[in-house]
Amino acid sequence: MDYLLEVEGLTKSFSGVSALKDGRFQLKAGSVHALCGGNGAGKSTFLKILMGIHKRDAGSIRRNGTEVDFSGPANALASGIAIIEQELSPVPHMTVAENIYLGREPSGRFGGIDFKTMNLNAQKLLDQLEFDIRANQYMMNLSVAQMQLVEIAKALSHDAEVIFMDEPTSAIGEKEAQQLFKTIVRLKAAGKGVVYVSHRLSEIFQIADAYTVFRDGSYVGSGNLDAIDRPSLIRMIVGRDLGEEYIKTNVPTEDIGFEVSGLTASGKIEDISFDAKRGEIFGIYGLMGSGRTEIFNCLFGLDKLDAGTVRLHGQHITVTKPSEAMKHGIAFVTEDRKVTGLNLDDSVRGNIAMASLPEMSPNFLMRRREEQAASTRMIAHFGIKAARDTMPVSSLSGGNQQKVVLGKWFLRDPKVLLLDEPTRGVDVGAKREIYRIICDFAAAGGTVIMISSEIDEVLGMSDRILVMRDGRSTGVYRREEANAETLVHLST
Amino acid sequence: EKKLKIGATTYGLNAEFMQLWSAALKEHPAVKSGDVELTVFDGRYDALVQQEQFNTMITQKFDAIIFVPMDVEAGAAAVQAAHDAGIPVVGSNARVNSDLLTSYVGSNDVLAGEMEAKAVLDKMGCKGNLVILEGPIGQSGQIQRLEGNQKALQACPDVKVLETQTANWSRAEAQTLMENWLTAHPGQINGVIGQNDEMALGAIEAIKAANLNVSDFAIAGVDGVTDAINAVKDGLMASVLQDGSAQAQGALDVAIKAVRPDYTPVSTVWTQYPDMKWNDGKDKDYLVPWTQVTTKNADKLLESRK
Amino acid sequence: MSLSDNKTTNGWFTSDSRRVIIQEYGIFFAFLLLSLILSVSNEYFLTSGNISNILLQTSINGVLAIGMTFVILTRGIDLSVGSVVALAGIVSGSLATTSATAGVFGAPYPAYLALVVGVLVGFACGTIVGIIVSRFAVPAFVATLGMLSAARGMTLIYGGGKPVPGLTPDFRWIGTGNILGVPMPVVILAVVFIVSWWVLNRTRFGRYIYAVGGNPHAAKTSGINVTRIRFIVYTISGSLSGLAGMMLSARTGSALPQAGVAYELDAIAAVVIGGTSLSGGVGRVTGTLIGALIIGVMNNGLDLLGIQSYYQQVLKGALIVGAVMLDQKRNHGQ
Amino acid sequence: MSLSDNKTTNGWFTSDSRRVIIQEYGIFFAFLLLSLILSVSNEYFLTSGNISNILLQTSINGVLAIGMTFVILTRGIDLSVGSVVALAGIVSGSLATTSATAGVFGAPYPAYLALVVGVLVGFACGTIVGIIVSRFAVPAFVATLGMLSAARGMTLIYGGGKPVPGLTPDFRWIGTGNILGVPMPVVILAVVFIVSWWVLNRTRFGRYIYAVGGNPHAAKTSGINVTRIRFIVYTISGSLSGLAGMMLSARTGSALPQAGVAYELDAIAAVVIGGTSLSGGVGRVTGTLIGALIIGVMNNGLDLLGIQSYYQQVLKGALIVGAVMLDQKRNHGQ
Ligand SMILES: Nc1ncnc2c1ncn2[C@@H]1O[C@H](COP(=O)(O)OP(=O)(O)OP(=O)(O)O)[C@@H](O)[C@H]1O
Ligand SMILES: Nc1ncnc2c1ncn2[C@@H]1O[C@H](COP(=O)(O)OP(=O)(O)OP(=O)(O)O)[C@@H](O)[C@H]1O
Ligand SMILES: [Mg+2]
Ligand SMILES: [Mg+2]
Repeated sequence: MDYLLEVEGLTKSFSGVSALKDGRFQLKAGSVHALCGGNGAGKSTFLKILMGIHKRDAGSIRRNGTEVDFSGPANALASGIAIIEQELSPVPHMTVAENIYLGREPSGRFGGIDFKTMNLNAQKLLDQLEFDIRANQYMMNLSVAQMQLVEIAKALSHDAEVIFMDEPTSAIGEKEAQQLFKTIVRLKAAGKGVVYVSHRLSEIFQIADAYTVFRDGSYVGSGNLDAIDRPSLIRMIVGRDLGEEYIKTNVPTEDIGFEVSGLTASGKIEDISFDAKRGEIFGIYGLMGSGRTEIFNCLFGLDKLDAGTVRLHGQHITVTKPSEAMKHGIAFVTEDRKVTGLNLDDSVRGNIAMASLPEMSPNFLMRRREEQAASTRMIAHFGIKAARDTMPVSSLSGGNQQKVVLGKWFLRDPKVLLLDEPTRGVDVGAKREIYRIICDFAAAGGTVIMISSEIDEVLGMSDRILVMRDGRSTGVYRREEANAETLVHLST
Repeated sequence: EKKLKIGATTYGLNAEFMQLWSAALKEHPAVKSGDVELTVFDGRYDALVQQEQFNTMITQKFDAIIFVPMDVEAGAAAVQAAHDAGIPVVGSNARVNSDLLTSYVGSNDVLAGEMEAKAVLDKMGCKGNLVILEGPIGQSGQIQRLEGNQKALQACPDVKVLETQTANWSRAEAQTLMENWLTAHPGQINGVIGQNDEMALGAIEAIKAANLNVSDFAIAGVDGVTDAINAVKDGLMASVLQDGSAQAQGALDVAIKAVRPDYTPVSTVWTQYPDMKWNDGKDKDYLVPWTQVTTKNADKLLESRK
Repeated sequence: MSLSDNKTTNGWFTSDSRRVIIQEYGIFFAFLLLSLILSVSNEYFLTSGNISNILLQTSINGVLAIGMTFVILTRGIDLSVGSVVALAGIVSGSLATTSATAGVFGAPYPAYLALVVGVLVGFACGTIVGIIVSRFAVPAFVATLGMLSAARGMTLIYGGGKPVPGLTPDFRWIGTGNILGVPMPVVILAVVFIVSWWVLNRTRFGRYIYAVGGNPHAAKTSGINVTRIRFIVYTISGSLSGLAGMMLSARTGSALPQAGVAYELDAIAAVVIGGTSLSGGVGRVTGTLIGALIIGVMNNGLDLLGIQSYYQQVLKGALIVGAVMLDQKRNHGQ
Repeated sequence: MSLSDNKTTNGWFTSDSRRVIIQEYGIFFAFLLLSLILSVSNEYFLTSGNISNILLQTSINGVLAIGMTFVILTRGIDLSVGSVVALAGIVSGSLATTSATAGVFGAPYPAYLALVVGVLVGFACGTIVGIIVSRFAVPAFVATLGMLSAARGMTLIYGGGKPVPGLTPDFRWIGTGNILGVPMPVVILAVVFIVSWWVLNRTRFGRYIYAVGGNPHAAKTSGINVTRIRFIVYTISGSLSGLAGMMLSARTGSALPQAGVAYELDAIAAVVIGGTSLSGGVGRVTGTLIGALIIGVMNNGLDLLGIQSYYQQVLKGALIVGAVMLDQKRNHGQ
């Protein structure tokens, strides 16, 4: 039988560094195929080649049995393939509707665009997906999560036969993810093929039929998901056995590390109070747009707060800009690595050092050896996969970029860690490593405040959890008294 | 006898006047006959570029240099450098403030300024209001022609100068300026002194565009560019011809003489202007006379341009 | 360039669209304020004759700036407009002159022919630039700087450095004629503006320009031919420069080889004052028109007030910055 | 916004650092090729006298271009350099002249005093621009265009439009003197280059500049004072323009009010030819130096070959584009 897509021996290297050695895979109609692999395994590269974004070095691609060679995304689209890319790529100064229908605008009179129909269609699509976004909003005014939803809507609007989804849920909330899964089920029923990439294995087991695993750019194996269990899949992905997912080693002390009371930023958050103990991992959970990020922005001096006091180890502090927060020993791993986290033009090393420049150059001069040592240390600490640390951070895989952001802030040896979705796009193996590092940090007396949209993660890691709803706190709950249902309930 | 290598650096070749000047230089009999190997450099309206071209010529061991400086003062250093290298420098068309020049072959811009202003004032009957369109401030042409303008104006104390502004030798800029002046001084402007023809022509276009009668205005320019000669023919303006060809060819004669003591001039300049004496090429200043462009000589002048 | 100049200040992409919209009105407000001041200081400023002057004086820069808007919206820049103005002027002029020496064989040809050729000359320059930028990935600044130099050189070579006088009245009509009392250059500007507005805001091609400028990668993955869009904007700017070149020579009565020097700066200034970002993707052609008008009104007003040219230059600098600052201030204030 | 602000034309940020590196060598290769061609075509090209000429001719543009590199690396641009050259030249000249009419009271003052004042004048212009850009979020293009106009006006007002002749030999030494046979302007360029290279590559401040240009949001979040960095680069460019202005007047022997017109284009061209991206964050000051040398060699070589000015202009345009194209081609080829 003909497969929707059949790929063999796909190879790709970037300036001599091999990204993909042997990409192989077969996609059946009416199925959801999970593409699995650690960070930097070559999943995104594989999909980009199929989409015509990158040129392959070798290999064959057959679409419905015939060999194809797309010279650009336009060809791939024309042959019924659409993609949700891992890295968001909005056109910021255009509306949601324009982004969705970019390149396929409905024609109106005199060769113009029929904006009305376009907006109407877009709104219909968004409503149907139950995404709470207005079609005439400007893209730049959306949160990252909302942009991700628009990208999803855009790919679905193509009515393609094959849809690639590269970590579509890494930035969105539980509710929206479930919405997406419903749609995927519908697509499957309509005989389409979906290729699904995610590091959240529970999702894969929920929706996928088949899987293919890559490791270090090579095909490792494939099969049907009902024939494999979670530990075995993990073993295929990381190449070894992994133990328990969440192992807590920290014990909160009685010392209050960080205390916030009455934090208010008008229109965004109101009267948020909490305290986090030294040695504690304090989780914040909430739905998209509930104002979690805003808390951090205020604490870190990125946004003005209208009211509220902050205490660090009992001392009252005021923060009006990031450098002040940093002086107090606060570090902030932001949720959007591309916008606020990394300088994509710079090297891995430069990015790791970016927040520690004054420390690394007390006399204005950069201490190059120290910088190099620090970057080597962080690369080892987080297992960042990069050929050299002088290569641009933009050429790293998404998960590895995320680890660079973590490295940049851990390098500062902070007292308080603000983590906003710290494991976005990080693979199962590395996730465990990061959890361990966070726990060690807390165990050594640090204070951690962590935002996460992944319910398992919040529940697995936090000692206490603050739940946000519509910019307000609905209470702080101890780990023992919270579970998935209560969190969801409290947040909606 | 060895060929002479002579270089000329001009402040810039993009405008018509210097183009005529350099074309005449290439038409000099000594160049045509191959006695002189001539290179014309474009100073690109930058004094420093000219100085660098001097250095280039010194490096290449040119025998003599003809110099049309961008600036009165800044040219001096370049002349000094050539002098130090033992290369004679002949000035042409525009003044440079240096006594190391072998000679200067040009025209008296003060006189031109006076002549054109007089033409305007005569037509105005020594009364009324006028405006002056200046060249780029600080250039020798602008300074000297303004001096001449003012000299003539002294004879007519009743005439009021409403505006004096630079239009940078440019027709388009002058046109805009004049359009605005006609608005700001409705019915009051009787005369326009353009320090060159281009600007005077711009003023004429502005007057036409305002649906006014050009012949109601007294307008004059300097240089005798082709458009201006045509305008003189049509009775729209007055102009004085600056004979760039004579300046160029005369300068080359003097330059050759500075290298070859036994040289006698071969260009027709010296017979064309008997008032300008060759004097064995030893004079410091050779002033090519101005010619008032009139309806009578206009056709002849146009003919010579072909 | 200023990619983030105005976007960084507070975290995220804080409400940029609101900013864009206010920007447009903001600069309109600055324009009104400037006009108000001038009409109070000079009795002639608001006369119909002077308004016509301002519009006339804005027309050429306006046409160039509109072409420039297309280019800048795609993150490009076109430094060659001034030189193309001169080249198109000279070439078309040589077809439309009665002068026996300056014209090409058989001149004068009918005005429409000269006009078509002039636009084609601009189009050709734009084509060369467009190919270099879009196919060979040479930065637009370099490619158009090259064309700035080359087109000027070709102008001088073509005309031997001499102007082309004696343009036929038919040809000059586009500079000096009028339709229902509106001067032709103003009519041309209006038409160019309306068509451009429509193209940019209502057609697919226009939206693709914004998309290519806003996010070339997204544009490409949406199946848009980014290379082609990049190419086309330069041909538009080139053609409009050709048109502007003929408007200029038709106004001044002869085609001058040194015409249009430094016009690119004024054109870019109009675009940027009008709120279009040099980093592409954001901007409005309406803003550009207002930007060009601000420059025109400023030049006209300072002349009217009889301010000395030295002081004019200082004032002009201050006013340009002031207008944009006012605009930014209003944004921040809100 | 930077979400999508990939600076390459085809596809994503395909291997940017490699590109930067090759770009640097690539353009060096273009430079060598050009030099080779010229040394074959003209016997004088490789004489020590001519090499010294080239370096002299490159020195002023080189200094300006290095200052411009700082600005462009932060996504800015400085159009005012040419006017600041003139202003600093006139002001310092008026302190260092023996002319009774052109000098200020008490002139000539010692050369070092005039030099300090000249740099301070440039610094002051840079400060004004820097405040407008960094605090008031006015696009750099607009702010520096304003300064281009205003500084020129101030120059003319200060000197009454007249040049300042008769600069003292002490003062002229920075233009005409030499150290161990190396002309002073070349020494100055070398020092400015080495210091800048060191600042950009070895100091914290240099890192900040790249970070701010690469991603201002991330820079801000990392505790970098983006406003201050943006401010400082304009003062650097201004001060270096002041220095260049004095080098210019010291070389020509008098300070001219019309000095430096359009120098900004050459300076930006050197930067861009040298591989620095106008969208900031990427580039090397070594590239800028090579870019300036390419422009210098080209101007010198075409004059040496005695090529007619009009054809020179066409050739220059083609050569600039050619050099960069060669460079791009090599990148793509790999
Ligand atoms: N443009 C590029 N230039 C150089 N190397 C690249 C480039 N893009 C990807 N790579 C390299 O190719 C390898 C595979 O990357 P890819 O993005 O395909 O991984 P991935 O499986 O999608 O990982 P993740 O789960 O982290 O997204 C990585 O080692 C990465 O560094
Ligand atoms: N750039 C913006 N412009 C306007 N409103 C915004 C912007 N960013 C966030 N908001 C709004 O501010 C509120 C708080 O958003 P915030 O990003 O803090 O939420 P969050 O809980 O972190 O959600 P997310 O999962 O989207 O990060 C929401 O209502 C959101 O829509
Ligand atoms: Mg990936
Ligand atoms: Mg958030």
